[in-house]
Amino acid sequence: MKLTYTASQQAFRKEVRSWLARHVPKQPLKSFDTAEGFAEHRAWEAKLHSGRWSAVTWPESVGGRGCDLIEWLIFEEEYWRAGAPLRVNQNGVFLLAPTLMEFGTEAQKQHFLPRMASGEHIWAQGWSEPGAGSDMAAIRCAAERVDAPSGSYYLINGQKTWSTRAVWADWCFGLFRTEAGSTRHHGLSFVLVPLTLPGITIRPIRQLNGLTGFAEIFFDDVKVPAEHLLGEEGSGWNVAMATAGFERGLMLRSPARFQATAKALVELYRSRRASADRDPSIRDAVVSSWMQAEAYTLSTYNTASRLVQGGSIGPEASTNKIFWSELDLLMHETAMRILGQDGELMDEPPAAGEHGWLDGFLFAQAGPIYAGSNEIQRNIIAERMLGLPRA
Amino acid sequence: MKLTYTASQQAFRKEVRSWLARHVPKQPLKSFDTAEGFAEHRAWEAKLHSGRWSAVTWPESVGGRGCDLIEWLIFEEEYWRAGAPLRVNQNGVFLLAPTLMEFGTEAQKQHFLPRMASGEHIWAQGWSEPGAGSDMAAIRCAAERVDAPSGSYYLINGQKTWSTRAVWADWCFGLFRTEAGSTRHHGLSFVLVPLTLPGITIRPIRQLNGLTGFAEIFFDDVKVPAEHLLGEEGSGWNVAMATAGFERGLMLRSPARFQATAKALVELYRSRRASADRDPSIRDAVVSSWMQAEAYTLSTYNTASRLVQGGSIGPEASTNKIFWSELDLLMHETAMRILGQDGELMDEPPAAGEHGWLDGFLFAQAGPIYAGSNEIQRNIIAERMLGLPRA
Amino acid sequence: MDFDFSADAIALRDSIHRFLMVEAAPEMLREIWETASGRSAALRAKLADQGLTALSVPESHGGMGLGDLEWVLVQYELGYYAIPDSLSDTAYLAAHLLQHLPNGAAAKQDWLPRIASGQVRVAVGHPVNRLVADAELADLLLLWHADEIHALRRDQVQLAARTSIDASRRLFEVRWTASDATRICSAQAGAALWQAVHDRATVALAAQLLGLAQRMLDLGIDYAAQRKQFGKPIGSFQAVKHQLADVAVKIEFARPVLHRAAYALAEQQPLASIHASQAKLACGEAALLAARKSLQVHGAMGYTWEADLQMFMKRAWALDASWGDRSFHKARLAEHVLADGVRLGPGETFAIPEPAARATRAVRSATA
Amino acid sequence: MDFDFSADAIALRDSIHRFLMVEAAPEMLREIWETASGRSAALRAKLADQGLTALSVPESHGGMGLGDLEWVLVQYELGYYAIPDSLSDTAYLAAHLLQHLPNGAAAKQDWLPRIASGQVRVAVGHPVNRLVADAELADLLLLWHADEIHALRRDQVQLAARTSIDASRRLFEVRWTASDATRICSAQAGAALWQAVHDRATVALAAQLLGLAQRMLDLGIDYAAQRKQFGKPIGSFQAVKHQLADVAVKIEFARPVLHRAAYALAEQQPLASIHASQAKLACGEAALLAARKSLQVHGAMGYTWEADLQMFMKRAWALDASWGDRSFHKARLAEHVLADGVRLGPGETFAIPEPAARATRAVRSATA
Repeated sequence: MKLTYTASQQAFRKEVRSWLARHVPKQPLKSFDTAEGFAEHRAWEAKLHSGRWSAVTWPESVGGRGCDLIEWLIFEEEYWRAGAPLRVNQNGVFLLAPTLMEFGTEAQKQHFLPRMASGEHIWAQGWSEPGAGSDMAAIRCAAERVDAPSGSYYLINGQKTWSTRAVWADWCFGLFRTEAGSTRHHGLSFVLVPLTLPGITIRPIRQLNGLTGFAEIFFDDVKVPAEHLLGEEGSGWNVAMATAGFERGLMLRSPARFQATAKALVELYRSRRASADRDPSIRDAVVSSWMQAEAYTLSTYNTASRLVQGGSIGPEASTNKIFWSELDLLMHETAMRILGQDGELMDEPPAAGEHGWLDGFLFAQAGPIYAGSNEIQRNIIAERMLGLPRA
Repeated sequence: MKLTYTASQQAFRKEVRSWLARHVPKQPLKSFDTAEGFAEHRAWEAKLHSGRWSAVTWPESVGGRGCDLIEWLIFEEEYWRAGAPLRVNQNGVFLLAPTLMEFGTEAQKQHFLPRMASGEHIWAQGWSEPGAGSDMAAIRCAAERVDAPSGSYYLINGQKTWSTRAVWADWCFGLFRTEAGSTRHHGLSFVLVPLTLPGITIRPIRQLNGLTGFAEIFFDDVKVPAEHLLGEEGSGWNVAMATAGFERGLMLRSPARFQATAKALVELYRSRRASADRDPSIRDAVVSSWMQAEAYTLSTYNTASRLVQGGSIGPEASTNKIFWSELDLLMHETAMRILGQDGELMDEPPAAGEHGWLDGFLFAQAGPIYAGSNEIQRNIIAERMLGLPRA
Repeated sequence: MDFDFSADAIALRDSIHRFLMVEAAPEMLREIWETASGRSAALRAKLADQGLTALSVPESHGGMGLGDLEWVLVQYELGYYAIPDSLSDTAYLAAHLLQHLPNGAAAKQDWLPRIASGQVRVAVGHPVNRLVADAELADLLLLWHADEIHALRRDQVQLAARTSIDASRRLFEVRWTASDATRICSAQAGAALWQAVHDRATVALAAQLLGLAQRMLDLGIDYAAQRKQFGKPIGSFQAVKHQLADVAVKIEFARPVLHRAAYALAEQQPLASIHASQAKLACGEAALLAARKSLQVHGAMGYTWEADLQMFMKRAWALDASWGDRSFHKARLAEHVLADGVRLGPGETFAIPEPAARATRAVRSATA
Repeated sequence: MDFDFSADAIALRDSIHRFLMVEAAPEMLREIWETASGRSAALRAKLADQGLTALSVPESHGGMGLGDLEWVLVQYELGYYAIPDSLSDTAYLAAHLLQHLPNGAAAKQDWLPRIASGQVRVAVGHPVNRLVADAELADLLLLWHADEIHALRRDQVQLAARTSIDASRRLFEVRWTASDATRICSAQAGAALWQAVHDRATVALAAQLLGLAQRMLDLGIDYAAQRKQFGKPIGSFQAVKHQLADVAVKIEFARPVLHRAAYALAEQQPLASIHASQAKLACGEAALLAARKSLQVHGAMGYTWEADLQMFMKRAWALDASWGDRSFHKARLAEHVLADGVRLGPGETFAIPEPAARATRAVRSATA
């Protein structure tokens, strides 16, 4: 056991810090759930890419730095420490890219990864359908393979929903039923779809906060060139499960994010201590938040150090999801309790360096729901990790 | 709405208070889960009976005072306020008696009720069996009716378990399968069994605290006279459900009990405030405990006043059970947090008037389990009160 | 000992319930949310037609002369239907302040009949709130200044609008100047009146929060019974059932606490403030839990603007922190429960403490 | 950055685990619980045979010279098997105190070799604990007096036994008289040693609590998989699954916190006390939750003396309040987190603060 950084890791941290200090926008960008904000965030991805910071864990050949997971954690710490913008291409860089690297053809990798890194392609998710939420195997959206003289393609018909980033994204990845009449997780394929194709209609879904973070996508005889199949036809479920593993697992929510919130919460409490202490349980919740953010960080470093040494990811995927989503709720609920009547104001200017608590509070509400609801995660833990019998 | 006591209720309170002040033992009795303590508590029942206080809600003809539920609540308040002993015959007076009054023959009522009131008969419960806990309809213990020349009787064979008070009790009431081959809630009958009959073996079950509050009862060709059938043969499920309704409902745990604990908790906190405030969430838990005890009291008065006016008991039965059992846990866990390292000591002499916190803590652990586990109660609330579909 | 409301109060509640069920469907709320003012003159007129603006105005001033017990039932319905209107501020709080002004105040004659008839909106600026709700459309503003009560017309104040997450709340920073001309009540008499108004607002919000909790529970039940996953309604899964059952328990045990608080107000009991705080905490807790659990049961759908749930959640979050946030009310409870010599425990729930009776007399004399 | 224990430490842990699985079955614990002394010389001898008494005694005194990282793994196993013995007090805490006594203290020579060989039991009386564990069978008692360390033989103290709900704990009030003859370390050097022992005891208990949590979870899983109700194993019901899943989550996220605390001890880091407190809080919370949920899953069976669960629950309840209760450790955490100028947030988790380094040097010089 050795819980220290190497000299090279320390140098890496310095380099990240110094670059971010020079480039992080002084003014916060608009929300990427607005047209203007989306463009600003896309430009920020390009800026990151210009410094080779947009995908540090990727190989250098496709725009990354070949960082290991410990360096990635360091990068994330500096990123959140600097108050840098949220990543509009998280779907692509953290979720799709690992799947592409594992299942993609060489041509696919060379085509997609650099464009993802540069922000030229922003990716949306296409998992859920109206009848397939927690129960993803209930997918019905059809992709029929047609071998035409001009080239093979998939003819897509159906609907996706809760598609994150889809309102302004360029591409979407997801599961489609390529074998007519197949059921459950059989006969599904993982397909990459340009959202500019004819026959695609995108209907933005307005969220709690009034903005449109996700959308419905309607496919009406959409022709997707067959080379955009990822992995083998019919093996989409396995390909997707790898993605879902990443999603729920290590890289969806880096600990730095929660440490930044915990630190902001401590500062909020300290700045309003006199009123907050009228409810003494608030102080306890603040300290507990900090402890849990630390625990999440330690746990992630623990897993990362095991993976770096060639170990494999275990049940952390499901326990992580529950832990960070409940922590995020706790922190934001505590902040709202401290803020009292100021909490409801959408136009409250945050004090210097203050967190956008109301925005964060609303977003935290989604944590226990997306990326596999916490109920589903508890089932998985009970059945796969504890070995309890299925219902 | 009128939340005041009538002059006659105030007079009743005075009378109770004055009698208890003169008769409540100065020294706490030994636990009724010991032979000596059981005898002491039986004697206390007799003493209560001598003042006609052992069953105040019963008609005067069978040893009661014909009190309504509001007077019963007043009685309980004074009883707990006086620090009077726990009721060793709670099973009989509060659970069996209402069922006897509804389903019993005149002869049964005249025979059993006065003896119950006087403490001559202490009653045990005979619901659960090794394979029938939360799932009470899985009862297998058989009672075969035999019509002999010397008189009809039931021949009982099988086993009961978790039988509260059975170690030293005189009688037991419970459900037995009188129709061979019947399943679930069909073919069951409610029978009253003298625990002195030949063929009965009682094996005490040692509890968490080392004492024997419940027991297994083994029946080996036990002959119970047929006149001890309560209600009709085969209708035992309905008879029992009425009892279970009472059990989970209003009279199992009077609010005064929890108010007394909440008061003791406030006093404990005040007496150890300096150390308790190192964890500021303790004060919050103390105040919250008091609030919840008040809420439970108000809710019970609300129900009682409706019943007194001829209304019927609603879903309170299940919501009550969850509420008081979780409150009892909260209060005792909070007390243990305040007591810190003193909490584990079984021989710690309580300060003047102080609650037996460790005993109470252990007992509170059983709250969410007995009388229908809280999981079962939540199912009942969801299905019967909220109308959600069965699994 | 009787927890029942009068038959008349129940009839009033039932008729309001039926009325709002028809007149205040979620689609209408959405429309009003999106308007610039956030208020609908048509809705207010209908509420007045139902007699709600006249509820607690004395009969001598053209009202019905009813009180806190009727209001608590009405407020619950206003919460259940998330009514976007300043009815409560106008017809309950302002009406209370005005009618209890020391004798001879001209403001009573000027305003109470117009409140009763539904002609005017009145905003109330109490120091516990940083902002004043519904100031923009108010014909009259009753404002606190060092315990005095000042009455100003809309054109005598300057407003800056603030934006709440709950679009049915319209909040304003109010700038104004206190003067002898605007003062309608001295600090001596005003202090108890402001306290009485705060207590009523606290119970009013508690009732609205409980109504909101029940509505969110109902929405969760409906969704869980209809939505299918894995081939079954999600409401048949224990994980869903138990979350909703917990909400039901919280609501059941908040209700009598709320009703007792309203009774204590009506009876001007010395512990009315304490009971009001307890009611707001209990009902607020039920509402916050209902929001969380109903959202969880709704899944992603609950996170959308389209689903009705969001309107009720936002209102619950906002009201929970209004007229004294949880910390404020908890501190008040703690001070009471942990004080020397307080009477707690079995038999004390309905006892009226002696020493505090002086404070009650002060209120009574101020309102005589 | 490496969270892995050394291969030797893992091998030690595995061998102790296998050993205790065989030698410390619940039936044996029950037997020891019921004895008058609550201790088994045979068990102690076996623990010594496994080398556990020699673990952290320096090689120069006949021990293995291992440290906090090995101990944290062993303590977890002691918790998992609820071992009723004073091994930790003797071979970890007392051994630490003795070996770090300023040079020349005769007590080192007298006692360390006998600790290593398993011949003696040593009790430690620290002021954070009101009672002294295992005083009766102790050959030596190391007692605090105004930061000095005093060493007394069993016949130099008077004991009064106290009864813990956990029959594997044997607690005593100790009466004794401090004198020059009993003092083996000055207050100046003693203060840091007592602190170092307290930190180690804190981490030791945290590890035991985590082991207990895992054991109670395992008992709950076993029971839920076997016990049937309504024709199905109760473990197939979501209500049961989700309760046990929550326990698993708590355990998973307490474990790295515990290991970091042990590392901080081993490295004599300035924040070791803070990390120790955090570990005890996290592991204690996991243990308390495991007790509650496993009992709930066991139903009435869990409430009996017969079911093994009770032994582990009682130990968890007792240890959680020992060597500083939750309030004590929470206060220490709060003081750290809420202090002026403390470095929190992303990137600070493994940072070693500068100013507190002085305190570390003090410990080092005291133990040189």
